Amino acid sequence: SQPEDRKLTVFAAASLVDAMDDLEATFESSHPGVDLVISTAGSQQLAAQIRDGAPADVFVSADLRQLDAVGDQLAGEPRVVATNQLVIAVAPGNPSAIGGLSDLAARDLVLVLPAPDVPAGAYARRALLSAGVEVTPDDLTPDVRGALSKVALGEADAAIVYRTDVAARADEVDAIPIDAEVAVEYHGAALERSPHPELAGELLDFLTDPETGGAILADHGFSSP
Amino acid sequence: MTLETHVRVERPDLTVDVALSVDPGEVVAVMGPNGAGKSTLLAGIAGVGPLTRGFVRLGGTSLADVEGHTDLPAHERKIGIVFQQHRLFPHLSVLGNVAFGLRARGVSRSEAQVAATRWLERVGVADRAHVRPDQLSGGEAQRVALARTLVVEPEALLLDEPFAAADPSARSSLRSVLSEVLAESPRPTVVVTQDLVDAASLAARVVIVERGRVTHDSSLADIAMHPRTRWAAELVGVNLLRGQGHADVIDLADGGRIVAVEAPAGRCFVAIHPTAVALYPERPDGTPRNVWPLRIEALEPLGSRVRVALGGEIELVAEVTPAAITALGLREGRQVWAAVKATEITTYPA
Amino acid sequence: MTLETHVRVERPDLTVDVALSVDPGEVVAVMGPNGAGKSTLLAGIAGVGPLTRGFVRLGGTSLADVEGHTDLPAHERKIGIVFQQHRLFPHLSVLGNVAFGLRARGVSRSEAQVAATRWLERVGVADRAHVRPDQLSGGEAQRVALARTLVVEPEALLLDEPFAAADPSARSSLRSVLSEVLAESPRPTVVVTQDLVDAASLAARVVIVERGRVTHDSSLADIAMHPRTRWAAELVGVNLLRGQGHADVIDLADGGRIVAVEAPAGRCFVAIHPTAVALYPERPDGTPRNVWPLRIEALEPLGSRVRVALGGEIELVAEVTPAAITALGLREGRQVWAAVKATEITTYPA
Amino acid sequence: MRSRHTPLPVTALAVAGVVFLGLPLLALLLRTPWDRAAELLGAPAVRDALRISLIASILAVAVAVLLGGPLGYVLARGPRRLRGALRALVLLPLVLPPVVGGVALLLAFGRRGIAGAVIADATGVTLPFSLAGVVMAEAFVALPFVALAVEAGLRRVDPGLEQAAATLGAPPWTRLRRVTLPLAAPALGAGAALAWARALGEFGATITFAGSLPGVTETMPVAVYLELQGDPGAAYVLSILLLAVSVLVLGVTGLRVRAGR
Amino acid sequence: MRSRHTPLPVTALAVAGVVFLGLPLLALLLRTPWDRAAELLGAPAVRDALRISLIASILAVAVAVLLGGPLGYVLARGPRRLRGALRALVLLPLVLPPVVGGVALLLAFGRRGIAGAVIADATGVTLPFSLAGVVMAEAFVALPFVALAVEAGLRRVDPGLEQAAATLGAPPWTRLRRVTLPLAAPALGAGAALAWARALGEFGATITFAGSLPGVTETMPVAVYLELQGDPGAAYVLSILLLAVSVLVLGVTGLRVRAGR
Ligand SMILES: Nc1ncnc2c1ncn2[C@@H]1O[C@H](COP(=O)(O)OP(=O)(O)OP(=O)(O)O)[C@@H](O)[C@H]1O
Ligand SMILES: Nc1ncnc2c1ncn2[C@@H]1O[C@H](COP(=O)(O)OP(=O)(O)OP(=O)(O)O)[C@@H](O)[C@H]1O
Ligand SMILES: [Mg+2]
Ligand SMILES: [Mg+2]
Repeated sequence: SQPEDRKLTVFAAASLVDAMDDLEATFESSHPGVDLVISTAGSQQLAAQIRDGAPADVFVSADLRQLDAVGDQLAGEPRVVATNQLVIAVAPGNPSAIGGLSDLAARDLVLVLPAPDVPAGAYARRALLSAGVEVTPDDLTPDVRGALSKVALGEADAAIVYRTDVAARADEVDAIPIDAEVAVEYHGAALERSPHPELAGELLDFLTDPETGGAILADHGFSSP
Repeated sequence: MTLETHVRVERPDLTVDVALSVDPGEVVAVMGPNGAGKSTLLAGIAGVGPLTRGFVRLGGTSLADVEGHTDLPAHERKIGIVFQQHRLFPHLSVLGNVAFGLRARGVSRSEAQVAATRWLERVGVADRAHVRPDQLSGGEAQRVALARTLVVEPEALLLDEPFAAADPSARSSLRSVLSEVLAESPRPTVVVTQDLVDAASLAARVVIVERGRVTHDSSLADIAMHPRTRWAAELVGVNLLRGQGHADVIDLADGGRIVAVEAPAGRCFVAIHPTAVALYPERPDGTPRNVWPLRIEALEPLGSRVRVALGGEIELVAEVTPAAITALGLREGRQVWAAVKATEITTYPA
Repeated sequence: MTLETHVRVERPDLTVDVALSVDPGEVVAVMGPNGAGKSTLLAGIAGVGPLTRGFVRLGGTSLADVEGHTDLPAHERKIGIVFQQHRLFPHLSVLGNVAFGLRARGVSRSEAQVAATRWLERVGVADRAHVRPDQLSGGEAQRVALARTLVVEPEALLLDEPFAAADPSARSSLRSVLSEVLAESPRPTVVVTQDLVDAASLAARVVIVERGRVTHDSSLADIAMHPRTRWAAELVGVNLLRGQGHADVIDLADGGRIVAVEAPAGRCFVAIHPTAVALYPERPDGTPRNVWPLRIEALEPLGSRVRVALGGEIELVAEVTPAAITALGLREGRQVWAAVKATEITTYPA
Repeated sequence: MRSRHTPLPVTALAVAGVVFLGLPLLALLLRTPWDRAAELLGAPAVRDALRISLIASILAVAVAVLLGGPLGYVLARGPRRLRGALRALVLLPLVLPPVVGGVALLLAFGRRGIAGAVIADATGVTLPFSLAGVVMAEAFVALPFVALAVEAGLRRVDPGLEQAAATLGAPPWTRLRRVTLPLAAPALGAGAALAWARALGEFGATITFAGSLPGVTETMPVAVYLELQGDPGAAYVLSILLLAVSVLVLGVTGLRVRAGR
Repeated sequence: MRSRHTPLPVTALAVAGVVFLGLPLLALLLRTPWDRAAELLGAPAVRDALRISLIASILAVAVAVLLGGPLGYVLARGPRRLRGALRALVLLPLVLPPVVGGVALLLAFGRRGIAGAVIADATGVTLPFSLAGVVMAEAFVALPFVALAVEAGLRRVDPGLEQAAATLGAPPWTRLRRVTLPLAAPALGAGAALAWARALGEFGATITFAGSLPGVTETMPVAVYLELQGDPGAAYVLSILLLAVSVLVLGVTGLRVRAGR
């Protein structure tokens, strides 16, 4: 096949879905003849698919564990392509007047956290621990967006989620920044099976370039590494 | 409690239109060809079939009246019906089937079972009380259906060929049971039957329905004397001919003529009882004024007699003794002379 | 093709054990009380019911043999059966029902429909060809079931009360159809029936099954002369008594004695034809040696005669003319004298 | 029953079906770390999840039968012109992705939902984050199975038998209880079994509407999902436990149902 | 049909059922951004997802009927001693959390699965991440509905009618096609409808086994899931589209099935 007709399949963690749409357009316009196909799902599901030979060229995971799970199929070391921040999501206008993690300990507050088994949950727990706050969550959602959705629908008063999640639904929730510094990192790597290793590399460069991909990620609330 | 009803059901192929009034304790036998509308009539009365027009009144109370927009549901009509296809509940035991109506009325389980058992005994299937209906023979199922309806003591009874599957001996004992029941508590009763003996022994009045209309409504004896349709004549085993009367002679519609003692002027029926048809190997010389050479089409035993179907110039059925069959050497296909005395011929206007 | 079979079915309440051999073209009528095992017998032969022991052979080929471990499935037996409950396919039209067997044999749709229509005409329900079975009357359904079985021209025919729902007129024309069919292609045929006229007109041989066993297997005339069970005697309308014979006197089991011309020594049957029972308002003086004062229990018309059930010292049925009823003023409950001549009494060993 | 041979194509396809379902089960069993099974199953968290799953799914089936049964009746017997709309409504939980179903439940019965707000104001009770919420979410997804099974079952009941019951004096309600429902029992049983299995395996609507707090609202499927993130072997063990429990329960009740007929 | 009044308790409970299902639908409709509906539904990605969903679910039902129907037959009529194991197998996809189902499918039919590896070596064909994979995943979850419905349907068929067919010379296969299946049709139809709806709404097993490649394996529920992350309004629109399509399809086929009876 001609070099113009190259197809590059990116397996990306679900939380990247909106950013990926924009990244796709920009990358394709700067790489004529390249068709970027974005497949998004939970990092664990993507890892399982890759283990089973899914036709992926690049894997961007929210969870380093899942990258490790397919470590033998990666071409080169994983790179940090973006970082994210934990925030407290509250209803617009912050009616419960939450100022930080310490306010989450209030008894009558309906608090939702991501389950500790998923990366966001692990990060949240670490943040609470380092802030020395003890909370009694009303729900531990198996996925971050579920936690956010409960705040957006008014069911919960507060949830710890990624900043990028809040950015996507800015009209429904407000974000209260968390002081505790916890590094939430998205790692990306090319896969050995990729027929276009150099193009995969170009994409990873693109993602980490603060001028191009990085700028788009920043638009969606991510930070550059 | 009199049952008064007029059932009119309009179907694409058939309109059933029957008016009937049955006194308490009276039994009316409804007979008629297959597909005449007998079951349709009963369903209309009981409230489980369509009613295009008409009414049902029981003891003066209106149960249904299409014009008056009354239409009591079946469970409030207190009319018992034994369906032609039994319709036993397949998920209940025989006992459960018979106890069903009482249980539905709130009678306690044990009381209902006692009553049900008594009725099963009366109809002679008490030994099958604990099996499911699909393990019953045809005749047993029919008896259970009868018991199931009788046990609730309905205010009127509709029975659709209730003895059709009963063996001859059971048939006569079931007839007795029914007569007893009706004697115990008189109620209007309609029995559809294809059996002349049933009709004769149960009902003083026979209604014959043909193509949805009543063609006869009188005693069986009267119908036997003056049948007005081919089907009725065949039923009572009488030869029915149709013709044009002048003084004592009738010109038959199918050709041929008959001499009677007297005949109505104009279109009339001629009824000849099979026992009045005498058979001779040779042309008889005596008094009979009606003599035809005919061919024996079929021989059929009936009780202690034999029916001989004759064909040729006219169609006749004769009834003779088995002895005569042997003596005259009668057999199918043989040519014989049939003679009927003028005095034995009944004529009446059509 | 002869049908030879021995069907033994063991059920908790009843063991059916019947051996039967039917010649090609022969019609055997099977009669018997409800629940005697008639339908069970037919199902065993056709391969749609249990067979504890026994065999079925048709034209020398073994279709089933419990001991020999043969058990041809029903669809390979080529035995046609008309079920007592019709069993029409509810999802097919009447035409579809009748065409079913031919279609299953690979006959083209149009050919099958032509043949089916011809058979529907023969049994007289061609006008209902396009309705579903649930829109048929009882008699119509039965005729469709008959047509459905006949159309496939099975090598043996089993008919389970095939005319039970037919009206009297239809009944005799269906009998003719059946006779024609059997004349066209002779095959062993078994007809279960509760109707003496059916049995007499269709079958030269009658097998009576009671409680699973054959009690009679001969001509109807013979059974009428020498019934051996109460049920058979009632069927043929003969008075059957049981007793102990000494020269010309029989001591009845139920008390009383009867004088005949001669009697077998020891346990014997006494058969008295109802026409041989003469009734008198007063004690007759003439020759009859057997005279009893009895009570009239019931009166039942039968054809051109009337049956009079008598009770008292012994139980008897008499058959008299309607004229005699009027002349003697006979009615239920009246006391009469019944007399039977010794020469009219048949006796035979039990 | 004689003359009931299974036709050959049926047998062949059934074998293919067994392979299709059996291979994944076999693969799962082969991958299951049996040596850790005892330890995993003994964990209090697992026992909690199993208990919540069983209680909630049984209550959910009860609700589904209570509300879905009558809906099935109306679908089969009710006014013809209502049927279209009713059928659409009944299909809703079936085709709606479960998470969306959960969102819809929150919009209706949540603290701020159109009915939930009224209830909360009046009684102070909120359904989410409680066992009642789990039951509600599971009943929501299970209801269609009951309704559609009841509809199919009722369509097969011979109206002649109901008429016979009516002529014996049985009013509609008695007829329903003593004739119609018993005759529709096999279909009803199948529907309830499907509904129960579906409720037991429910995941998306439950986590969205009721949450998944261990010991309160966390059901087995949620536990399995979470284990899958880090410890797939444990997830397999729990899955097989779920399967075993459901086979056991359905086997026992199925036997009871069949014996009672 | 006369004397078919709906008993009062049935009506009351049916109304409660309508409220239970109707309020969430109503709430969802109220929250749906109708002004954006046209734009969203016009998007090529949505049309792709809808097309894939329809094609895959229809093929999946075909597979489920083909394999599940015979399994249902064997459950109802087959050797008694096989039934327990068979029933457990049939319940598997129903109670297994769908994601685990997807994993099990990968373990069996994936490139390195116990059967998949053999197939891949022999033919070079791999099932996951293709439309065939979607069909397989959906067929896997839909199969129990068909099998259990067929079982219930067959149990209600009067064996007397099958016997009658046999005496008319119909061999088992003809009997099955011309008598048994038509008589079981209502149950079968209900089963196929449930199976189709389930296949259409399938998510967990599909995304795990077949992936979510836009234009290839991304089905509507997957699209809804992904939209739910950032744009719930869009997810509601897509959900309602899914509901509308399924009501339409089931309405049309349902009418056909009923008219044909
Ligand atoms: N549900 C129905 N829909 C349409 N036509 C019907 C229906 N039921 C019966 N019929 C037709 O109406 C006519 C009358 O049927 P009905 O059952 O009343 O006859 P019947 O007099 O009882 O006959 P039989 O002596 O055979 O029982 C028949 O021609 C029958 O085919
Ligand atoms: N499937 C069955 N299981 C158990 N018992 C049965 C079954 N079918 C019939 N029976 C019983 O076996 C006996 C014989 O039944 P069968 O149907 O052969 O009688 P039949 O002679 O045909 O009677 P009928 O004249 O009433 O039709 C009956 O007592 C019946 O109750
Ligand atoms: Mg009738
Ligand atoms: Mg019988």
